[in-house]
Amino acid sequence: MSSDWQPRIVGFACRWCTYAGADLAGTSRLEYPATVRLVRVPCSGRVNPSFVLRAFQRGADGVLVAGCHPGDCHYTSGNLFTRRRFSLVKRFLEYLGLEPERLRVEWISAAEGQRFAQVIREMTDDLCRLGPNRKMREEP
Amino acid sequence: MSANPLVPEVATIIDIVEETPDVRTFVLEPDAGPVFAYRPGQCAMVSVFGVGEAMISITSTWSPERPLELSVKRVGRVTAALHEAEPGHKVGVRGPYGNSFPVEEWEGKNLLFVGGGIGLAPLRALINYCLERRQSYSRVDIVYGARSPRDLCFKREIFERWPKVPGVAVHLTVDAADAQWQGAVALVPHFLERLAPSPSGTVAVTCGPPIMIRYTLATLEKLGFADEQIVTTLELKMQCGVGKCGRCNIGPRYVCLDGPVFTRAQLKELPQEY
Amino acid sequence: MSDIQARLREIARRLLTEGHVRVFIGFGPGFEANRPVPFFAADPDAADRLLLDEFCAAGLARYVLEEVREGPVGLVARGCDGLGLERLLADHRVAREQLYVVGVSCRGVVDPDRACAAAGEEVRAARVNGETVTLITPTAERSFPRSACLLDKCLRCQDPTPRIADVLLGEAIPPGERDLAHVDAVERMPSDERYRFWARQFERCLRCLACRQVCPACNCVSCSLDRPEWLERGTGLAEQFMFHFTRAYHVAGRCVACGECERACPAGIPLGLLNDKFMKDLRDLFGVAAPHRPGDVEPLGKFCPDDPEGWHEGGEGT
Amino acid sequence: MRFLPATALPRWLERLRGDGATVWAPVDEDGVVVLRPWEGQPIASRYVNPLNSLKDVLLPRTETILEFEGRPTDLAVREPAPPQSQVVFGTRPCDAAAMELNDRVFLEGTFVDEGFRRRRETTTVLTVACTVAGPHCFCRAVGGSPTAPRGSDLVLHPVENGYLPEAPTSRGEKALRAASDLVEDVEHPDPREAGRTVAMPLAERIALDGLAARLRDHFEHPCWDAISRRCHSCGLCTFVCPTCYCFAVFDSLRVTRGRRQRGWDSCQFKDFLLMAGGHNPRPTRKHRVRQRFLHKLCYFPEAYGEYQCVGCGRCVAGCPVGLHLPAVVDELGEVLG
Repeated sequence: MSSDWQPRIVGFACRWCTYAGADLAGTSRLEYPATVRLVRVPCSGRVNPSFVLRAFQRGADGVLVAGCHPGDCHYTSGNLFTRRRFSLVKRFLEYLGLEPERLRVEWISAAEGQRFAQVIREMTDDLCRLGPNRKMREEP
Repeated sequence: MSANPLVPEVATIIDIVEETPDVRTFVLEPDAGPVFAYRPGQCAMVSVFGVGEAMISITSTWSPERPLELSVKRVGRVTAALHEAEPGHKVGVRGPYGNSFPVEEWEGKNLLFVGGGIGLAPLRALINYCLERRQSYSRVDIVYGARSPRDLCFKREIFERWPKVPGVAVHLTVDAADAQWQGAVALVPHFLERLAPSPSGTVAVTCGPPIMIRYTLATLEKLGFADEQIVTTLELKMQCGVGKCGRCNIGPRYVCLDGPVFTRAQLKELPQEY
Repeated sequence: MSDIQARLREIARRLLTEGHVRVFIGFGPGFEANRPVPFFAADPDAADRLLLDEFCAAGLARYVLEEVREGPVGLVARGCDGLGLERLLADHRVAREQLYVVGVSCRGVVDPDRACAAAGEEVRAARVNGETVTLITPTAERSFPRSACLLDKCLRCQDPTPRIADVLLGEAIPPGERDLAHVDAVERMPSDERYRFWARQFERCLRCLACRQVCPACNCVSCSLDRPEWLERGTGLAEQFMFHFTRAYHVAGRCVACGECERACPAGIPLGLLNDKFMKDLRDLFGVAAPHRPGDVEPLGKFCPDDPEGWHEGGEGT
Repeated sequence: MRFLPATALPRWLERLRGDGATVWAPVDEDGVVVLRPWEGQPIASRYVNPLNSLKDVLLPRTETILEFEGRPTDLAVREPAPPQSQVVFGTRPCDAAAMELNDRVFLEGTFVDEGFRRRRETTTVLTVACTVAGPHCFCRAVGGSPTAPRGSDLVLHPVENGYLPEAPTSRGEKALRAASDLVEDVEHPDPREAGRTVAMPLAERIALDGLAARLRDHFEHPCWDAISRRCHSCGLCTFVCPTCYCFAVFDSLRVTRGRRQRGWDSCQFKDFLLMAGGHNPRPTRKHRVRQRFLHKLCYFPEAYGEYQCVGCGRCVAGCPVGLHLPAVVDELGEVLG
């Protein structure tokens, strides 16, 4: 692996919070690596676990699923379903052999631009250490 | 051309004719070399790269310099993707597949064509083939129906070209008329029964949706047509078109090789599973 | 068992004679004596061909889906069949009044291949006792441990007796705890080894869909696994992972642990290890029974305000 | 007679691999014996038949037909490189015979299946004859034998501590030349004879004589309702069968690049014949089960003069509800007399 290798992270971001938080990180000129491609979703509850696996299949080195803090869901309870669902899915993907650092689930509000930048920095560091993901990935 | 029969030639869509709201005729020219030679009734496997392949009956009659024409109704994934295509787009095409109408055997006879909806597509190739050899055949009757006037395909031919040919009669009907429609309003089998063509020295060729075919066959029988005088085409799901994929078989016969053209007598020999 | 078999025939005959059911589903003689097959008794006389012995392996619940279309159905049900029926009832795929359930307790089904290997010759009959199984061959009658004779699915069974029987033949056996220890063994592998383990399993997958077709929880009218936008038809390793992830996740919290998927798999893929992983985490994180009892709200169809965040406590030896 | 010591086997296969061929051999994977590309791992010896048959090698589960790249108006299509040569060790006589049945389908007729032909012509089949039959085996009932050379390039007859090789084809002889220094000369009676005495109880129980002709007139027989009733419409029987060959053609697309592949399909899947307009000529289990067995027992014999079954027993071992070919032949025999 060359030293300038950068991981590719696919981030599923709730439009009501994390997506705005990422905007805030940008407008606040916070520095974080350009490793994440955000997919805007109406709610973290919209994230079908297949999306996560598909991202890994098609070349993501890490996946972030991020939404509103529990209790703050625009649709009252979408993220509470997410919490249950991804508690299981994350453990299950690890059970299939995925490294824990490759999938993160985070609550990041619209005001938490700092938090967003920090999560991306942490993930990028973790993934740089792990290197490119080959697991569950399709042949190019 | 590839040695692998599953590999298509790349062709360019040079024109698209809107026949009805859901039927378009695609005019194709292979990028390398002339169009393969084909006979009326044969089919081609057309593909939209990235979507898939579909077996489509060829609507044009072959001559070395004529492009290939395929009339396609929008029904599934591949045909929908074709309908999204524009002139200049590349598609795959391979063929020709299947048997064809035994036009030589019919020389000197009266021809009765009975079509419904998109079922006129394979008949169009056959009709134009026979009309190009007008002197070889006797009286020609074309009975054609669609759900409504706007669903009638090949309007220039059914309204203008074919009726002008001597000894050719075009009989049109629709299931439901609109304000402008002056013609018959009837289902094809009923309309045919009223026209009561004579079976004497006549071959009847019918093509259309399965339900229309079923009732048309009954009508023809009532009119005195023997099973050997009735010809139809079958449509079955196909993947390879070359008799390998095990998809389109009816009993021991493969529609892609032994069909799509069958006489009613031949169909009666097959398991009723199509 | 023969006494129970006689009573089963009698009940089936009565139900068919009186027109309470249109068909009675049970087991009948198979091509090989120690492999009975699902049997559909449609008239009173056919009821006399019903049999019930230690070799009746197939799950019967799934047949109900198709058979109730034509009228009420009777069937014999072990614990696993009963849970399968509860699944179909909870999913509103069948109505309780369409079913007449003759319950029997089951102490485990003998795998004829495994038993033959243990006994060294063809096994004609068997008796499943507490911790041992007696195998009767043309030359001998000997006892072996359960694990040497029974189907894998039966070794981890927690429900010998169905809960929804209209009539129960024989004694009820109280339900036990499902043994999920086999999941721990996989969890303890380092993640790369675990990945290689599953890759090896999934590479064998023929995608014949037997696991789905026999599953009482896979009762959807149309399935995403048939749709190319969700699962491409290629059989590369990535798509195999997608297939197995999707199948297991779609029955997470709904799987009744009948073990039919694993029994049906021709490639020997330990599908139970996948289903049971979800079951274990549902139990450990959210206190869901293993398996979840159909009828209550599905564990993934609800939440508690104070649910834990399971991703912080994977606790695995990676 | 030539004799190849068992201990020389890995060295021989290593040499065949050294010639650039992919060598397949049966290996034990978590208790399941599977044909796998061999890279020196222990070769399984105790198995009746591997999970996958020669079909996996010659008609792979998925095979690329073409690759394409570009935009709709400017598109390049290319065919994949031809397959590498292959050597398959450890296949059984039934599976080797199955490929001759598939030859009829893929190599005869108006069109030749190029994908199959290329693999077939570059594959050497090293069969290991059977000294015992498994409980599910019935090759003898369909004209085979535990030691038959049909479809094999080389048959290795197992004897104590090694094999007696027999090379029905020049391709097999060539493969054996790579072991010329490992082979010894021994005195031994004709090993093919051993095949006659192998006990095969299941084969004794089914009678196929004249069945094809009797089935022709019983397409609508009510027995198909009863026979098919326990079928779950999975594709297990067709996928494990070495003679079933149905395939589907499908595309995949990644932004501007894609490929067209073909892959196994099963006539038992409910959507096998579902057409875009919604018409399905075989909508029920009865239609599909009947199609499978009539194809094997009636249509194929009509076209090629033999049953489309080699008695490998995989459907017997695999079907979760005992709906396999011997059972169906038995049930048909009962109702058709």
